[in-house]
Amino acid sequence: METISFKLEVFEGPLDLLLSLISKHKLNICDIEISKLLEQYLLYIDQAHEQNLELAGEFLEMAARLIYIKTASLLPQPEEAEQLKKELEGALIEYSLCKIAAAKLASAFCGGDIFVRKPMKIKADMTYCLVHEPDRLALAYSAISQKTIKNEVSKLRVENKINSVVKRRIVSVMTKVVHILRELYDSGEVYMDKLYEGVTDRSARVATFLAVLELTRHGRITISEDNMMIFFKGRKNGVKKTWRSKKSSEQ
Amino acid sequence: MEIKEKLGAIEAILFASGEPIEIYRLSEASGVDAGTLPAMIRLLNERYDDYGSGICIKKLDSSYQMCTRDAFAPQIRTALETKRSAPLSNAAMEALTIIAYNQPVSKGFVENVRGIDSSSVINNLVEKGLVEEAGRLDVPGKPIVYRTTAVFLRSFGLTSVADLPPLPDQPSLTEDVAEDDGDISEETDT
Amino acid sequence: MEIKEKLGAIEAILFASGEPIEIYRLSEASGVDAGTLPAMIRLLNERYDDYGSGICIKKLDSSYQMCTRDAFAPQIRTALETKRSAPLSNAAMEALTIIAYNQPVSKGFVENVRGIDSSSVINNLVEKGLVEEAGRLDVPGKPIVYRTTAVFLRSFGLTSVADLPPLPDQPSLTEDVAEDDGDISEETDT
Repeated sequence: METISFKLEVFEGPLDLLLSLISKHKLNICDIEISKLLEQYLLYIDQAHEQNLELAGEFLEMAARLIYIKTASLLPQPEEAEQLKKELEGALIEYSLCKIAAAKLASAFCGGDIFVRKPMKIKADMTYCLVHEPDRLALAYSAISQKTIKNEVSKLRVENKINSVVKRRIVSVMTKVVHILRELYDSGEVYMDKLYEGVTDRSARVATFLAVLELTRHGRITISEDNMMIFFKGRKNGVKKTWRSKKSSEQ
Repeated sequence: MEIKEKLGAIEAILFASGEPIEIYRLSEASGVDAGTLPAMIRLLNERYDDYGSGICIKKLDSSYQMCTRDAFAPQIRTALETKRSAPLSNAAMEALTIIAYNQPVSKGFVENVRGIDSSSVINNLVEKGLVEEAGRLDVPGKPIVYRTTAVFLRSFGLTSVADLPPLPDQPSLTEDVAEDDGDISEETDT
Repeated sequence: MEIKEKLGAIEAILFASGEPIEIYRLSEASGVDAGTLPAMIRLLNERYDDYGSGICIKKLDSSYQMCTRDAFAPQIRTALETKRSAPLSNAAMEALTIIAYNQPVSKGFVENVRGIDSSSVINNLVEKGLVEEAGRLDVPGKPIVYRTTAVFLRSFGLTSVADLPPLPDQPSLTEDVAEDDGDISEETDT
């Protein structure tokens, strides 16, 4: 067997990777073959793992999203899958336009060639001289949204706790998540024991365990009552909801 | 004589202020009314052109700034012993483009389009002075929104964001024109 | 042509360097030999004189520096001082209120509440005389803390910080955010 060694390309994000796969495999961006895209996408993630490339969580989220679209398309009523596919295509088209515009703008960059001066140091009175109603202060203060501030802080705290657990082997955990999803992808269920089969490395076992926890936490899988089996959960609200709620948080 | 003195004052003010100075401030300080100012600046720039001067005056939005001509960049770099600054990364260019074309926008908007966390990229753009805060959105969470700055305009040879090159109207990967369906516009609308 | 370009380079270098620049360095960077340099500078200064330009080149010891002409000092001062009357930006207003209601506080506190780097905003408030340093916190890093000033009170028509308008919802950020501890009570939320 010949071994092909090549350097894996690094992408700006999952959308960047998808665009590259779409162009490499000559897929139609306006009507993507999800199966093919998913296959190639998971292949990349596998290779990234083999080369110890650290991928951001968003890559995994996208893998889950693709798997979900694929699964939903197998249902008797594939309307939801169609809808999700359209959303993904929309996002891809938009991102590809952004990349074109960014490249065009970048070619106009001349910032490094134009020099300016620092302001001359002159003794001048810079004291503020406008007068405002004191209520402006209270208004400005409440505009910062203390509720958000607090939610953000508490969220941050929880995330830090999770990160401190997961961080050490973050690549492993993510890859294990993909492995589990792939196992589930074919049959929809898998024995817990099978996930640990042949896994002797302690950190790999820990990673598998954490991956199961992560997937459960996100409602992507369910575990049987006797903790023997894992089921792929047909989430009506999973990926789709996260995506939508993300979008609706804008304007 | 009158004009000569006013031109001198404009030059001195632009030189001293270093940063871009708003037209109304320049007008107030130089005693040249805002309507006449553009013509005066044109006179100065013509003179600099005639002489092949090392400096010029750029209009950035509603401000003017005196800067060096890019042709002399190598000599300046030698004198200041600075290296050519690294060009912006792809990630930074993407985020900057999204902000430039949709401003003001929140970090969440940028992340939606890019599909990946963009906090550090945006912080970096703020640090470089290419984008700045522009208030907060009045939606839950009151996210900060960002807009581009005069540094951005100067760095990309623009006088205002209205001069940005038109957006491409179709993706590069396929000949097919992007379908204009609801899902897409939901994301692209600002 | 040759000379024109060299004059341009000298101008650009002097403009960009800001500070006085040693003759040998100016010569090296502009490609004009040190012996010819004084003649070139004279040429430039004559040109500036002819035009009544706002700038000129001064010799200091073995250096040259580009400066404004003294005659325009009043206009320059006016230009810089017009900045005083520019209204506070949203970002500045936010930072100011956070300091006002929680003083004395460190920059870190302000950044925690705002969720964004606030160094330049705070520096700006100090420059405007609205806030001032009030010692250092006795914690690792000994951060500087800030408090509001008499200028602040005057600008907002207050006689003392005790007269600050009450906040719509009362939770003190000091407890919930800055120290980042304990449970967050939902009842106090808006």
